[in-house]
Amino acid sequence: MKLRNPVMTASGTFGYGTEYTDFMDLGRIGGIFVKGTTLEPRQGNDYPRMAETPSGMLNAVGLQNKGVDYFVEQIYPVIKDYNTHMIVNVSGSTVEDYVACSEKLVGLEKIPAIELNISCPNVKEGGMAFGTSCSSAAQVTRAVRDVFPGTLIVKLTPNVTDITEIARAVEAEGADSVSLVNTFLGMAIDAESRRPKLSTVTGGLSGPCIKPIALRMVWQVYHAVSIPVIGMGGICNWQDAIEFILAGATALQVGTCNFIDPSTSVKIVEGIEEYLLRHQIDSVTELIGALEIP
Amino acid sequence: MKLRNPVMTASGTFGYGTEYTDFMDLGRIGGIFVKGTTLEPRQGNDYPRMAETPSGMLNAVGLQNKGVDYFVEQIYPVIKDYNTHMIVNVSGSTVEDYVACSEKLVGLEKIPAIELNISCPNVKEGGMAFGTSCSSAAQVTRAVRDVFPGTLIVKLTPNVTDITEIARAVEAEGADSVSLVNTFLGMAIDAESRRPKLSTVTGGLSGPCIKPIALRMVWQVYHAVSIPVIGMGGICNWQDAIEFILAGATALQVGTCNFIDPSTSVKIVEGIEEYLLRHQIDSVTELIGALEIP
Amino acid sequence: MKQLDFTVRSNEQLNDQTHLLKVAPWGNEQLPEMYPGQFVQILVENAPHTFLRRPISINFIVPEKNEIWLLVEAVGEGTRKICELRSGERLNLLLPLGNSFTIPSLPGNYLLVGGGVGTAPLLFLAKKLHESGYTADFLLGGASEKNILQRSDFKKYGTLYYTTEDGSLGEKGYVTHHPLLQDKKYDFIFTCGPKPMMEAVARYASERAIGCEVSLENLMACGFGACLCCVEKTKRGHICACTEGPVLDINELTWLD
Amino acid sequence: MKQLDFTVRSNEQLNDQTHLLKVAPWGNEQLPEMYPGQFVQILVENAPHTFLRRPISINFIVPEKNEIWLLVEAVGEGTRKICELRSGERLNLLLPLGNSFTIPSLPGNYLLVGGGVGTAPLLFLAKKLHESGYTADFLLGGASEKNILQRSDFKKYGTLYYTTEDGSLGEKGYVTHHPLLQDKKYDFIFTCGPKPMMEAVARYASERAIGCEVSLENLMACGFGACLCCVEKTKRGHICACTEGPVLDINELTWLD
Ligand SMILES: Cc1cc2nc3c(=O)[nH]c(=O)nc-3n(C[C@H](O)[C@H](O)[C@H](O)COP(=O)(O)OP(=O)(O)OC[C@H]3O[C@@H](n4cnc5c(N)ncnc54)[C@H](O)[C@@H]3O)c2cc1C
Ligand SMILES: Cc1cc2nc3c(=O)[nH]c(=O)nc-3n(C[C@H](O)[C@H](O)[C@H](O)COP(=O)(O)OP(=O)(O)OC[C@H]3O[C@@H](n4cnc5c(N)ncnc54)[C@H](O)[C@@H]3O)c2cc1C
Ligand SMILES: Cc1cc2nc3c(=O)[nH]c(=O)nc-3n(C[C@H](O)[C@H](O)[C@H](O)COP(=O)(O)O)c2cc1C
Ligand SMILES: Cc1cc2nc3c(=O)[nH]c(=O)nc-3n(C[C@H](O)[C@H](O)[C@H](O)COP(=O)(O)O)c2cc1C
Ligand code: FES
Ligand code: FES
Repeated sequence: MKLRNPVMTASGTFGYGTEYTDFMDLGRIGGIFVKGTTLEPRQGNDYPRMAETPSGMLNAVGLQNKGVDYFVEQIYPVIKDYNTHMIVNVSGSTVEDYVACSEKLVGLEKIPAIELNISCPNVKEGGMAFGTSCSSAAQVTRAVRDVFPGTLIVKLTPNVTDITEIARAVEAEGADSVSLVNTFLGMAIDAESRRPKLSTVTGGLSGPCIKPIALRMVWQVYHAVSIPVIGMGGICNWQDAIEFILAGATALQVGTCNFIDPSTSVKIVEGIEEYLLRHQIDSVTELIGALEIP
Repeated sequence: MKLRNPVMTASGTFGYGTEYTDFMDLGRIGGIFVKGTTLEPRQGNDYPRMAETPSGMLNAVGLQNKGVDYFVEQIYPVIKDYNTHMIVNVSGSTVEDYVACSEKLVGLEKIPAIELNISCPNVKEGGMAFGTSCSSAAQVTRAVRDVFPGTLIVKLTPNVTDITEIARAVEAEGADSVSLVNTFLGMAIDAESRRPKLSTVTGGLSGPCIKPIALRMVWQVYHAVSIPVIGMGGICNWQDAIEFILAGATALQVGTCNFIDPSTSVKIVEGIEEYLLRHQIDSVTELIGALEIP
Repeated sequence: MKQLDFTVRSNEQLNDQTHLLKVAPWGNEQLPEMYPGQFVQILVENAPHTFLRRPISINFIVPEKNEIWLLVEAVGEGTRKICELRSGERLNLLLPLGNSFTIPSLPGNYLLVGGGVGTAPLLFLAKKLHESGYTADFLLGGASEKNILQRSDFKKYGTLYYTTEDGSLGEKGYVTHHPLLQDKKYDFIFTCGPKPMMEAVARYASERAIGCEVSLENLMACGFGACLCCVEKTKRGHICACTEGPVLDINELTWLD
Repeated sequence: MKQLDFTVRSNEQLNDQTHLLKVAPWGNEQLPEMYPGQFVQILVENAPHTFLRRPISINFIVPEKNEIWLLVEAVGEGTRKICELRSGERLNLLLPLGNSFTIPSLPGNYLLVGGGVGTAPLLFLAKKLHESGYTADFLLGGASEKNILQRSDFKKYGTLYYTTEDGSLGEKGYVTHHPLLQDKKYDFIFTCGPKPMMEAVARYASERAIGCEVSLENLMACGFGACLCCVEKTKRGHICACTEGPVLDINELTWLD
């Protein structure tokens, strides 16, 4: 999979791209990671699903989606003509779910890659559990690798002691790339009502607040694996993007900040171009992992 | 150890209390966790040691301190007369370090408790490594428990997959209380100079940005252990304090926010008092873990 | 939908907490077509604790002046900062967002019930109904007289009735206690305000088989269908309050179940 | 040290980026005793990206008016917000922080070397030296004439010399190239400005065995000795720039090693 540029948008924050066409030109960015897709349709969690936090937000969407069949039949025909890469984020509760869902995406010409979400903190039955142990992460990666011939990206959870371990485990089982980070498991309480702010009590933390931790993890994983690393976590502007690239990211995903400025991703593309010009750097690839440690 | 009120100040953010006497009345708060103290003096890490981040900061102080002997001889005589509890935060690189350092604090009448820092992300030789595995956390707790008769608080790192596991492990070895969280391992880069902002590349993230994750961990640990939980992570005002108490904290520590408003802790004491009055609650203990899940 | 910078033409304080801002596109771009019930997402600047945009209804449109009105009650930092904007200052909006109230296709007895700042989208609706040649009654409720806003504006488009909790204007009590609701038979009700009020109105309408649309104020992250945070549980499952709402027919809601 | 609210009495723009704020305690409390070289920590409000306070030198004191001057260059969000403060607005300060320049005990030839906004603490020092009956020379450098600030204020306390990088005022080049440094023999030098400038001045002083104090601008989190973030590596180990500095004797520094 070759990208026009390293700036993509993160799953669950960019719908199917359709939601953003009024605000920006999808053709300006490297790719779109569409909503978390599961084998069966999911209603998601109850309202309230969102709480604002210092420089970030918690969400508890819980993978609401109409299922992979609906995606293939109804959504794919619309989005396949978008002038950018469309990557499907695949979630599940069992290895069989992941495999069955991924299989249905095989052969969709305009879906060059899938992203295995083994890191969703918002569904009880699985998701994150796969991403917190090397063996289960390896197992699901292997199983999907066996059925999906396209580019296989595995999305890692930051809620672990040593993320490099998990990254190495999925690399060993044939992942073509790892993307990180998914959200951090967090919680918010309303002091006055003494109740949780989310219907699910806990939810996933995203936004600039997590950037320093995400950046550290990208840097660690970059040094631990030889497959490309896709970095994300609080990226809001070109400076953030350059920082992730310097830490070792080959490409990026913009998530929560799309909500605040829906054209964030295009502005980052432009900002990186200007940065390269200003610093007389031919290609952004020269910056990957180029952090200078004095 | 009985506290006047649940509001205390976090190690490394409140010096020896002395730094704050101009700004507030130390007698108004429940206790002071003094600077990380080690067996031998430590110069700490090189400058720069600090980077501002969205709603937080990274630090890489690296346990700069003059060693436990200096503490006992020079500092204790000054602070022992403060009208609040003084708790020493003990750090080390080996189990022997922790034990030797803790032993020197035995019998200091005005030091009712120590806090074992098995969670400092800023020193290579140990600290956090102890806090990321159950067995080493258990081992150091047991060793110190055997020599320190006073209240033993073990301070946990959030940089783990399952913090309840570590909490249970140290509880089993005789910890009287757990405090959490220490800082998250993070990183900051200057996009223009392409260099890390900290001399140590990575550092510890603190402040309101981490509050949602810290709150979740306190809630989880509260449900996992039966010893009191001391909560911290981004507490800046009475609302934050009440949230931690509702999540299960018996007491609190105010850290980074002391830098912004050095009288934060006293304002929180007052805010909690008003909250109790307004809600007609007799004692703050009624609120511990009293989160209502609908 | 567009992302556009606006300039504040005026900011008038209507009561302790509520301001009326009149804004127009910064570069004098033509305003997009907008319908009553739709809203904007405001980027709040200089507000350290306000990370996301804030949704605010389109209160009124003055097409001749290319102007939008926003009626904002300061309840937290975000809305307070919006209320502090001065004439000439800039603000960035996404607009227009959401669906809209259904303008009836036939004349009839229409009632608009608003509580507090929930009257915001109803003024624009009142005007549209009036332009469509319909007469409507407006039943506006609030804690006290000073909370019943824009009365002279509403007056242009129909007959006003009031309730206040302290009795300082109109009937004392809640909107659903107003005798009007017993005396007159309405064909359709539109309502916006605090949830308990809308529930009471929905119950009233439902019991009498009167058609009724409510305007939801669910918490929103994006406001344009991307995050799925603002969902309302309806008879056909979760729907996004920001795209399939904020206006919903009460027959879709599960509130009364 | 105190935490006090201040009111902005005036805010004068001195050049594109630099403002002079004159502030006095909000409640007219008596100002604490302050010395040249000390600084304040400003709480910056309405600034989403400014989490910590910002350290700013005490530029000048007018005891009769119970007034402090702050000379602030807008380099990022925090200082920009400070520069945008209007007369009558409130700001919260911790003060006075840090040690101070050493006022000599005997008359002599004293030189104050400042670069850019680094002249800020030197004006207060100039006044104190003058009050102590000493005459001093001031060598002020900057990119261009407009960057050499408060010249008429300095003039009251001694003789001024300038260098500018573009030659628009005084000698062209850096302060250390000024002929004064070759022509005159000084007994002590005080300096504040960009680090490369201070290093050059320190080297000059050190080579000639002239006593010299520099004022550091290390990054600070607390500003009052609690966090240990602001350390400077000195011959006697790490010291806190906020309590044992910001003023240091060059013999303590490891810069020239
Ligand atoms: C479609 C829509 C249209 C709206 N139209 C208007 C309008 O025209 N005028 C107006 O003044 N307000 C309107 N609101 C409500 C407004 O968006 C909230 O009051 C605002 O977001 C609060 O932000 P804040 O930063 O001031 O308060 P915060 O500090 O975020 O919150 C203050 C308090 O308000 C509560 N709150 C926050 N957001 C909402 C919400 N969306 N619904 C209910 N309670 C909330 C919080 O729980 C908290 O208790 C509308 C909301 C929606 C969803
Ligand atoms: C003791 C002391 C006294 C000072 N006195 C003055 C003064 O009188 N007038 C004045 O204008 N400034 C003074 N400064 C510098 C001032 O504190 C910084 O410019 C300010 O903190 C920058 O904040 P910001 O939010 O505007 O910029 P940021 O957005 O935080 O940073 C903008 C740029 O400035 C750099 N920067 C930030 N802080 C510092 C610092 N402390 N030193 C060097 N570079 C920094 C950043 O790395 C970045 O490149 C002083 C600093 C110290 C430590
Ligand atoms: C509302 C919301 C929904 C999300 N849904 C998904 C999802 O379905 N699948 C997934 O892998 N990640 C999901 N994420 C995580 C993001 O893709 C991203 O990993 C995370 O938000 C961190 O990036 P950010 O800080 O830039 O948002 C979601 C995030 C948010 C905020
Ligand atoms: C500058 C700084 C120094 C710290 N030093 C120590 C330390 O020596 N020992 C320790 O256990 N924790 C140390 N901490 C961690 C704090 O005690 C606290 O656990 C953490 O900052 C989270 O709380 P907060 O978000 O309220 O700051 C330090 C934190 C900061 C910001
Ligand atoms: S607010 Fe994001 S989908 Fe409605
Ligand atoms: S800035 Fe905190 S010790 Fe100096």
